[in-house]
Amino acid sequence: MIGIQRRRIDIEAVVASVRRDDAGAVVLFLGTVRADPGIRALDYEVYRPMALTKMKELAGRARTKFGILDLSIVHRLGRVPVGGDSVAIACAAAHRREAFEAAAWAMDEVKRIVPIWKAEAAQTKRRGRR
Amino acid sequence: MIGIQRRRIDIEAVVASVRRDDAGAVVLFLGTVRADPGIRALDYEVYRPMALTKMKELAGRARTKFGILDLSIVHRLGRVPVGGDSVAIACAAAHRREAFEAAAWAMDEVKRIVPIWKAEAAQTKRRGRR
Amino acid sequence: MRIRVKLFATYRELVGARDLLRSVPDGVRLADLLDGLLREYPRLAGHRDTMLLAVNREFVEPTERLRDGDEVAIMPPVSGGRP
Amino acid sequence: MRIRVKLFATYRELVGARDLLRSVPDGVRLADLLDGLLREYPRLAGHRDTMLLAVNREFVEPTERLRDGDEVAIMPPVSGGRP
Repeated sequence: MIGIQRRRIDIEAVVASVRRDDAGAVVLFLGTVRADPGIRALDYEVYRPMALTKMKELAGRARTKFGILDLSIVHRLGRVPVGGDSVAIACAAAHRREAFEAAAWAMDEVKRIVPIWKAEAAQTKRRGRR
Repeated sequence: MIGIQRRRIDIEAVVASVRRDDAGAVVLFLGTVRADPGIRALDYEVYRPMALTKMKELAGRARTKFGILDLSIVHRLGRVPVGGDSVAIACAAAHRREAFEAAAWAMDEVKRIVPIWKAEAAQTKRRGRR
Repeated sequence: MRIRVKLFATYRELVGARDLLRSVPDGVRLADLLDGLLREYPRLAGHRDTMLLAVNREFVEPTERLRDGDEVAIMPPVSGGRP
Repeated sequence: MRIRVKLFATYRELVGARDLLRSVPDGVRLADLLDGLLREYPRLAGHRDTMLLAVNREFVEPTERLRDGDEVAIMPPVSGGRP
Protein backbone atom coordinates (compact mmCIF):
# COMPACT_ATOMS: atom_id res chain seq x y z
CA MET A 1 0.00 0.00 0.00
CA ILE A 2 1.45 3.30 -1.16
CA GLY A 3 -0.67 6.39 -0.63
CA ILE A 4 -0.89 10.12 -0.18
CA GLN A 5 -4.13 11.31 1.36
CA ARG A 6 -5.84 14.22 3.06
CA ARG A 7 -7.85 12.02 5.41
CA ARG A 8 -6.64 10.59 8.73
CA ILE A 9 -4.40 7.51 8.43
CA ASP A 10 -6.13 4.27 9.46
CA ILE A 11 -3.29 2.47 11.22
CA GLU A 12 -5.16 -0.85 11.39
CA ALA A 13 -5.52 -0.74 7.60
CA VAL A 14 -1.83 0.09 7.07
CA VAL A 15 -0.77 -2.79 9.33
CA ALA A 16 -3.28 -5.12 7.66
CA SER A 17 -1.82 -4.23 4.25
CA VAL A 18 1.52 -5.90 5.10
CA ARG A 19 0.31 -8.86 7.20
CA ARG A 20 1.24 -12.28 5.82
CA ASP A 21 1.24 -15.75 7.32
CA ASP A 22 4.98 -16.11 6.69
CA ALA A 23 5.72 -12.97 8.74
CA GLY A 24 6.95 -13.26 12.31
CA ALA A 25 7.29 -9.52 12.85
CA VAL A 26 5.49 -6.35 11.85
CA VAL A 27 6.89 -2.90 12.58
CA LEU A 28 4.74 0.21 12.24
CA PHE A 29 6.31 3.66 12.33
CA LEU A 30 4.16 6.75 12.81
CA GLY A 31 5.56 10.23 12.31
CA THR A 32 3.38 12.51 14.44
CA VAL A 33 3.00 16.28 14.66
CA ARG A 34 4.81 17.32 17.82
CA ALA A 35 3.62 20.19 20.02
CA ASP A 36 6.70 22.35 19.56
CA PRO A 37 6.39 25.93 20.89
CA GLY A 38 3.74 27.83 18.93
CA ILE A 39 2.85 24.83 16.76
CA ARG A 40 -0.77 23.80 16.57
CA ALA A 41 -0.68 21.99 13.21
CA LEU A 42 1.55 21.43 10.19
CA ASP A 43 0.64 21.81 6.54
CA TYR A 44 2.09 19.21 4.19
CA GLU A 45 2.69 19.98 0.53
CA VAL A 46 3.43 17.19 -1.95
CA TYR A 47 4.69 16.85 -5.51
CA ARG A 48 2.24 14.01 -5.81
CA PRO A 49 3.20 12.02 -8.94
CA MET A 50 6.92 12.14 -8.11
CA ALA A 51 6.28 11.38 -4.43
CA LEU A 52 4.20 8.32 -5.31
CA THR A 53 6.90 7.09 -7.72
CA LYS A 54 9.65 7.57 -5.12
CA MET A 55 7.62 5.87 -2.39
CA LYS A 56 6.99 2.85 -4.65
CA GLU A 57 10.66 2.70 -5.61
CA LEU A 58 11.90 2.85 -2.04
CA ALA A 59 9.41 0.21 -0.89
CA GLY A 60 10.78 -2.06 -3.62
CA ARG A 61 14.37 -1.29 -2.65
CA ALA A 62 13.57 -2.04 1.00
CA ARG A 63 12.27 -5.49 0.02
CA THR A 64 15.49 -6.31 -1.84
CA LYS A 65 17.93 -4.68 0.59
CA PHE A 66 16.51 -6.17 3.82
CA GLY A 67 14.77 -9.32 2.55
CA ILE A 68 11.48 -8.19 4.05
CA LEU A 69 8.10 -9.46 2.90
CA ASP A 70 6.20 -6.23 2.37
CA LEU A 71 6.35 -2.51 3.12
CA SER A 72 3.60 0.11 3.00
CA ILE A 73 3.90 3.89 3.15
CA VAL A 74 1.01 6.32 3.61
CA HIS A 75 1.61 10.07 3.92
CA ARG A 76 -0.79 12.86 4.80
CA LEU A 77 -1.27 15.90 2.63
CA GLY A 78 -2.68 19.22 3.89
CA ARG A 79 -3.21 20.16 7.52
CA VAL A 80 -2.35 17.71 10.31
CA PRO A 81 -3.02 18.83 13.90
CA VAL A 82 -0.65 18.29 16.83
CA GLY A 83 -0.87 14.63 17.83
CA GLY A 84 -1.94 13.56 14.34
CA ASP A 85 -0.04 11.06 12.20
CA SER A 86 1.62 12.65 9.18
CA VAL A 87 3.18 9.44 7.88
CA ALA A 88 2.81 5.71 8.53
CA ILE A 89 5.26 3.03 7.41
CA ALA A 90 4.47 -0.62 8.03
CA CYS A 91 6.85 -3.47 7.36
CA ALA A 92 6.45 -7.25 7.66
CA ALA A 93 9.36 -9.68 7.83
CA ALA A 94 10.10 -13.23 8.87
CA HIS A 95 12.19 -11.93 11.81
CA ARG A 96 12.15 -8.73 13.79
CA ARG A 97 15.67 -7.44 13.16
CA GLU A 98 15.08 -6.80 9.45
CA ALA A 99 11.59 -5.39 10.08
CA PHE A 100 13.03 -2.72 12.41
CA GLU A 101 15.94 -1.96 10.09
CA ALA A 102 13.80 -1.69 6.97
CA ALA A 103 11.18 0.55 8.63
CA ALA A 104 13.86 2.91 10.00
CA TRP A 105 15.68 2.98 6.66
CA ALA A 106 12.45 3.61 4.75
CA MET A 107 11.61 6.59 6.95
CA ASP A 108 15.11 8.03 6.43
CA GLU A 109 14.59 7.61 2.69
CA VAL A 110 11.18 9.28 2.81
CA LYS A 111 12.85 12.28 4.47
CA ARG A 112 15.65 12.23 1.91
CA ILE A 113 14.07 11.60 -1.49
CA VAL A 114 10.28 11.90 -1.34
CA PRO A 115 9.19 15.41 -2.37
CA ILE A 116 7.01 16.35 0.58
CA TRP A 117 7.43 19.57 2.57
CA LYS A 118 5.98 20.71 5.84
CA ALA A 119 5.23 24.21 7.02
CA GLU A 120 3.80 25.58 10.24
CA ALA A 121 0.08 26.07 9.83
CA ALA A 122 -1.04 29.68 10.08
CA GLN A 123 -2.07 30.49 13.65
CA THR A 124 -5.75 30.82 14.38
CA LYS A 125 -7.22 33.12 17.03
CA ARG A 126 -8.11 30.26 19.38
CA ARG A 127 -5.82 30.04 22.41
CA GLY A 128 -6.89 26.62 23.71
CA ARG A 129 -4.73 23.57 22.98
CA ARG A 130 -6.30 20.56 21.38
CA MET B 1 0.11 -0.02 29.47
CA ILE B 2 1.52 -3.34 30.61
CA GLY B 3 -0.65 -6.39 30.09
CA ILE B 4 -0.92 -10.13 29.64
CA GLN B 5 -4.20 -11.25 28.14
CA ARG B 6 -5.97 -14.14 26.45
CA ARG B 7 -7.96 -11.91 24.12
CA ARG B 8 -6.76 -10.50 20.80
CA ILE B 9 -4.47 -7.45 21.07
CA ASP B 10 -6.16 -4.18 20.05
CA ILE B 11 -3.30 -2.42 18.27
CA GLU B 12 -5.12 0.93 18.12
CA ALA B 13 -5.44 0.82 21.91
CA VAL B 14 -1.77 -0.07 22.40
CA VAL B 15 -0.69 2.80 20.14
CA ALA B 16 -3.16 5.17 21.85
CA SER B 17 -1.67 4.26 25.23
CA VAL B 18 1.68 5.87 24.35
CA ARG B 19 0.51 8.86 22.27
CA ARG B 20 1.50 12.27 23.66
CA ASP B 21 1.53 15.74 22.16
CA ASP B 22 5.28 16.03 22.75
CA ALA B 23 5.95 12.87 20.68
CA GLY B 24 7.17 13.15 17.09
CA ALA B 25 7.45 9.40 16.55
CA VAL B 26 5.61 6.27 17.56
CA VAL B 27 6.95 2.79 16.82
CA LEU B 28 4.75 -0.28 17.18
CA PHE B 29 6.26 -3.75 17.08
CA LEU B 30 4.07 -6.82 16.62
CA GLY B 31 5.40 -10.33 17.10
CA THR B 32 3.19 -12.56 15.00
CA VAL B 33 2.75 -16.32 14.78
CA ARG B 34 4.54 -17.39 11.61
CA ALA B 35 3.29 -20.25 9.42
CA ASP B 36 6.36 -22.46 9.84
CA PRO B 37 5.96 -26.01 8.52
CA GLY B 38 3.30 -27.87 10.49
CA ILE B 39 2.46 -24.88 12.68
CA ARG B 40 -1.15 -23.79 12.91
CA ALA B 41 -0.99 -21.99 16.26
CA LEU B 42 1.27 -21.46 19.26
CA ASP B 43 0.36 -21.84 22.92
CA TYR B 44 1.88 -19.26 25.26
CA GLU B 45 2.49 -20.04 28.93
CA VAL B 46 3.29 -17.28 31.38
CA TYR B 47 4.57 -16.95 34.93
CA ARG B 48 2.18 -14.08 35.24
CA PRO B 49 3.19 -12.11 38.37
CA MET B 50 6.89 -12.27 37.52
CA ALA B 51 6.25 -11.49 33.85
CA LEU B 52 4.22 -8.39 34.74
CA THR B 53 6.95 -7.21 37.13
CA LYS B 54 9.69 -7.72 34.53
CA MET B 55 7.65 -5.99 31.81
CA LYS B 56 7.08 -2.96 34.06
CA GLU B 57 10.76 -2.87 35.01
CA LEU B 58 11.97 -3.04 31.45
CA ALA B 59 9.52 -0.35 30.29
CA GLY B 60 10.94 1.89 33.02
CA ARG B 61 14.51 1.07 32.03
CA ALA B 62 13.70 1.85 28.38
CA ARG B 63 12.45 5.31 29.37
CA THR B 64 15.69 6.08 31.21
CA LYS B 65 18.07 4.41 28.77
CA PHE B 66 16.67 5.93 25.55
CA GLY B 67 14.99 9.09 26.83
CA ILE B 68 11.68 8.02 25.34
CA LEU B 69 8.33 9.33 26.52
CA ASP B 70 6.38 6.13 27.04
CA LEU B 71 6.47 2.41 26.28
CA SER B 72 3.69 -0.18 26.42
CA ILE B 73 3.92 -3.96 26.28
CA VAL B 74 1.00 -6.35 25.83
CA HIS B 75 1.53 -10.12 25.52
CA ARG B 76 -0.92 -12.86 24.68
CA LEU B 77 -1.44 -15.90 26.83
CA GLY B 78 -2.90 -19.19 25.60
CA ARG B 79 -3.46 -20.11 21.98
CA VAL B 80 -2.58 -17.67 19.18
CA PRO B 81 -3.29 -18.79 15.59
CA VAL B 82 -0.92 -18.28 12.64
CA GLY B 83 -1.12 -14.62 11.65
CA GLY B 84 -2.15 -13.53 15.14
CA ASP B 85 -0.17 -11.07 17.26
CA SER B 86 1.46 -12.68 20.27
CA VAL B 87 3.08 -9.49 21.55
CA ALA B 88 2.76 -5.76 20.90
CA ILE B 89 5.26 -3.12 22.00
CA ALA B 90 4.53 0.55 21.39
CA CYS B 91 6.96 3.35 22.05
CA ALA B 92 6.61 7.14 21.76
CA ALA B 93 9.56 9.52 21.57
CA ALA B 94 10.34 13.07 20.53
CA HIS B 95 12.40 11.73 17.59
CA ARG B 96 12.29 8.52 15.60
CA ARG B 97 15.80 7.19 16.22
CA GLU B 98 15.22 6.56 19.93
CA ALA B 99 11.70 5.23 19.31
CA PHE B 100 13.09 2.52 16.97
CA GLU B 101 16.01 1.72 19.27
CA ALA B 102 13.87 1.48 22.40
CA ALA B 103 11.22 -0.71 20.76
CA ALA B 104 13.86 -3.12 19.36
CA TRP B 105 15.70 -3.21 22.70
CA ALA B 106 12.47 -3.80 24.62
CA MET B 107 11.57 -6.77 22.43
CA ASP B 108 15.05 -8.26 22.92
CA GLU B 109 14.56 -7.84 26.66
CA VAL B 110 11.12 -9.45 26.58
CA LYS B 111 12.73 -12.49 24.90
CA ARG B 112 15.56 -12.48 27.45
CA ILE B 113 14.01 -11.82 30.86
CA VAL B 114 10.21 -12.07 30.73
CA PRO B 115 9.08 -15.57 31.75
CA ILE B 116 6.87 -16.48 28.82
CA TRP B 117 7.23 -19.70 26.83
CA LYS B 118 5.74 -20.80 23.58
CA ALA B 119 4.92 -24.30 22.39
CA GLU B 120 3.46 -25.64 19.17
CA ALA B 121 -0.25 -26.07 19.62
CA ALA B 122 -1.43 -29.66 19.41
CA GLN B 123 -2.45 -30.50 15.84
CA THR B 124 -6.11 -30.85 15.08
CA LYS B 125 -7.56 -33.17 12.45
CA ARG B 126 -8.36 -30.36 10.01
CA ARG B 127 -6.00 -30.26 7.02
CA GLY B 128 -6.99 -26.83 5.62
CA ARG B 129 -4.88 -23.77 6.35
CA ARG B 130 -6.53 -20.77 7.98
CA MET C 1 11.42 -24.27 56.11
CA ARG C 2 8.63 -24.77 53.60
CA ILE C 3 9.51 -23.82 50.04
CA ARG C 4 7.10 -23.72 47.13
CA VAL C 5 8.65 -24.69 43.79
CA LYS C 6 7.03 -23.68 40.52
CA LEU C 7 7.90 -25.39 37.25
CA PHE C 8 7.15 -24.06 33.79
CA ALA C 9 6.81 -25.19 30.18
CA THR C 10 8.98 -28.21 29.29
CA TYR C 11 10.19 -28.57 32.90
CA ARG C 12 6.60 -28.85 34.11
CA GLU C 13 6.14 -31.65 31.56
CA LEU C 14 9.40 -33.40 32.55
CA VAL C 15 8.48 -33.33 36.22
CA GLY C 16 4.77 -33.94 35.70
CA ALA C 17 3.78 -31.20 38.15
CA ARG C 18 3.29 -27.46 38.10
CA ASP C 19 3.95 -26.89 41.81
CA LEU C 20 5.93 -28.78 44.43
CA LEU C 21 6.16 -28.19 48.16
CA ARG C 22 9.45 -29.09 49.82
CA SER C 23 10.76 -28.93 53.37
CA VAL C 24 14.40 -27.91 53.68
CA PRO C 25 16.67 -27.16 56.65
CA ASP C 26 17.12 -23.53 57.77
CA GLY C 27 19.70 -21.50 55.84
CA VAL C 28 19.82 -23.80 52.86
CA ARG C 29 20.88 -22.35 49.51
CA LEU C 30 18.90 -22.59 46.29
CA ALA C 31 21.66 -24.86 44.87
CA ASP C 32 21.01 -27.40 47.65
CA LEU C 33 17.27 -27.45 46.94
CA LEU C 34 18.04 -27.82 43.25
CA ASP C 35 20.46 -30.72 43.83
CA GLY C 36 17.70 -32.56 45.66
CA LEU C 37 15.18 -31.92 42.89
CA LEU C 38 17.58 -33.08 40.18
CA ARG C 39 18.15 -36.33 42.06
CA GLU C 40 14.40 -36.70 42.43
CA TYR C 41 13.71 -35.83 38.78
CA PRO C 42 16.75 -36.98 36.78
CA ARG C 43 15.14 -35.86 33.50
CA LEU C 44 15.67 -32.26 34.66
CA ALA C 45 19.38 -32.80 35.23
CA GLY C 46 20.48 -32.18 31.64
CA HIS C 47 18.96 -28.70 31.82
CA ARG C 48 20.85 -27.51 34.88
CA ASP C 49 23.21 -25.21 32.97
CA THR C 50 20.50 -23.44 30.98
CA MET C 51 17.68 -23.13 33.51
CA LEU C 52 16.59 -19.76 34.83
CA LEU C 53 16.10 -19.51 38.57
CA ALA C 54 13.98 -17.05 40.48
CA VAL C 55 13.10 -16.59 44.11
CA ASN C 56 10.00 -14.53 44.86
CA ARG C 57 9.86 -13.41 41.21
CA GLU C 58 13.41 -12.10 40.99
CA PHE C 59 16.19 -13.83 39.06
CA VAL C 60 18.83 -15.13 41.47
CA GLU C 61 22.05 -17.13 41.44
CA PRO C 62 22.11 -20.69 42.85
CA THR C 63 24.08 -19.34 45.82
CA GLU C 64 20.96 -17.44 47.02
CA ARG C 65 19.95 -18.40 50.57
CA LEU C 66 16.33 -19.48 50.93
CA ARG C 67 13.92 -18.35 53.62
CA ASP C 68 10.76 -19.95 54.93
CA GLY C 69 7.82 -19.40 52.57
CA ASP C 70 9.92 -18.54 49.51
CA GLU C 71 8.52 -19.16 46.04
CA VAL C 72 11.20 -20.72 43.84
CA ALA C 73 10.68 -20.81 40.08
CA ILE C 74 12.64 -23.17 37.83
CA MET C 75 12.25 -22.06 34.26
CA PRO C 76 13.51 -22.98 30.79
CA PRO C 77 15.11 -20.15 28.81
CA VAL C 78 12.35 -17.79 27.66
CA SER C 79 10.67 -18.02 24.31
CA GLY C 80 13.61 -17.20 22.09
CA GLY C 81 13.52 -17.50 18.33
CA ARG C 82 16.04 -15.50 16.39
CA PRO C 83 15.71 -11.71 16.41
CA MET D 1 11.39 24.00 -26.80
CA ARG D 2 8.63 24.51 -24.25
CA ILE D 3 9.56 23.59 -20.69
CA ARG D 4 7.17 23.54 -17.76
CA VAL D 5 8.76 24.51 -14.44
CA LYS D 6 7.17 23.52 -11.13
CA LEU D 7 8.08 25.24 -7.88
CA PHE D 8 7.37 23.93 -4.41
CA ALA D 9 7.06 25.07 -0.80
CA THR D 10 9.29 28.06 0.06
CA TYR D 11 10.47 28.40 -3.55
CA ARG D 12 6.87 28.74 -4.72
CA GLU D 13 6.47 31.54 -2.18
CA LEU D 14 9.73 33.24 -3.21
CA VAL D 15 8.77 33.18 -6.90
CA GLY D 16 5.08 33.82 -6.34
CA ALA D 17 4.03 31.08 -8.77
CA ARG D 18 3.49 27.35 -8.70
CA ASP D 19 4.12 26.76 -12.41
CA LEU D 20 6.08 28.63 -15.06
CA LEU D 21 6.28 28.02 -18.80
CA ARG D 22 9.56 28.88 -20.48
CA SER D 23 10.83 28.66 -24.03
CA VAL D 24 14.45 27.59 -24.38
CA PRO D 25 16.69 26.81 -27.37
CA ASP D 26 17.06 23.19 -28.47
CA GLY D 27 19.61 21.12 -26.58
CA VAL D 28 19.82 23.44 -23.60
CA ARG D 29 20.93 22.01 -20.27
CA LEU D 30 18.96 22.28 -17.01
CA ALA D 31 21.76 24.51 -15.64
CA ASP D 32 21.12 27.03 -18.40
CA LEU D 33 17.38 27.17 -17.67
CA LEU D 34 18.19 27.53 -13.98
CA ASP D 35 20.65 30.39 -14.60
CA GLY D 36 17.90 32.26 -16.42
CA LEU D 37 15.40 31.65 -13.61
CA LEU D 38 17.84 32.78 -10.92
CA ARG D 39 18.42 36.02 -12.82
CA GLU D 40 14.68 36.46 -13.16
CA TYR D 41 14.00 35.59 -9.48
CA PRO D 42 17.08 36.70 -7.53
CA ARG D 43 15.51 35.62 -4.22
CA LEU D 44 15.98 32.02 -5.38
CA ALA D 45 19.70 32.50 -6.01
CA GLY D 46 20.85 31.90 -2.42
CA HIS D 47 19.26 28.43 -2.55
CA ARG D 48 21.10 27.20 -5.63
CA ASP D 49 23.46 24.86 -3.73
CA THR D 50 20.74 23.13 -1.72
CA MET D 51 17.90 22.86 -4.22
CA LEU D 52 16.74 19.50 -5.53
CA LEU D 53 16.20 19.25 -9.27
CA ALA D 54 14.02 16.81 -11.16
CA VAL D 55 13.10 16.33 -14.78
CA ASN D 56 9.97 14.32 -15.49
CA ARG D 57 9.87 13.22 -11.82
CA GLU D 58 13.40 11.87 -11.64
CA PHE D 59 16.21 13.57 -9.75
CA VAL D 60 18.86 14.83 -12.17
CA GLU D 61 22.10 16.79 -12.18
CA PRO D 62 22.18 20.35 -13.58
CA THR D 63 24.11 18.97 -16.59
CA GLU D 64 20.96 17.10 -17.74
CA ARG D 65 19.92 18.03 -21.29
CA LEU D 66 16.30 19.16 -21.63
CA ARG D 67 13.84 18.04 -24.28
CA ASP D 68 10.70 19.68 -25.58
CA GLY D 69 7.78 19.18 -23.18
CA ASP D 70 9.91 18.31 -20.16
CA GLU D 71 8.55 18.96 -16.68
CA VAL D 72 11.26 20.50 -14.51
CA ALA D 73 10.79 20.61 -10.73
CA ILE D 74 12.79 22.95 -8.50
CA MET D 75 12.42 21.85 -4.91
CA PRO D 76 13.72 22.76 -1.47
CA PRO D 77 15.31 19.92 0.52
CA VAL D 78 12.54 17.63 1.71
CA SER D 79 10.89 17.87 5.06
CA GLY D 80 13.84 17.00 7.26
CA GLY D 81 13.81 17.34 11.01
CA ARG D 82 16.31 15.29 12.98
CA PRO D 83 15.90 11.49 12.96
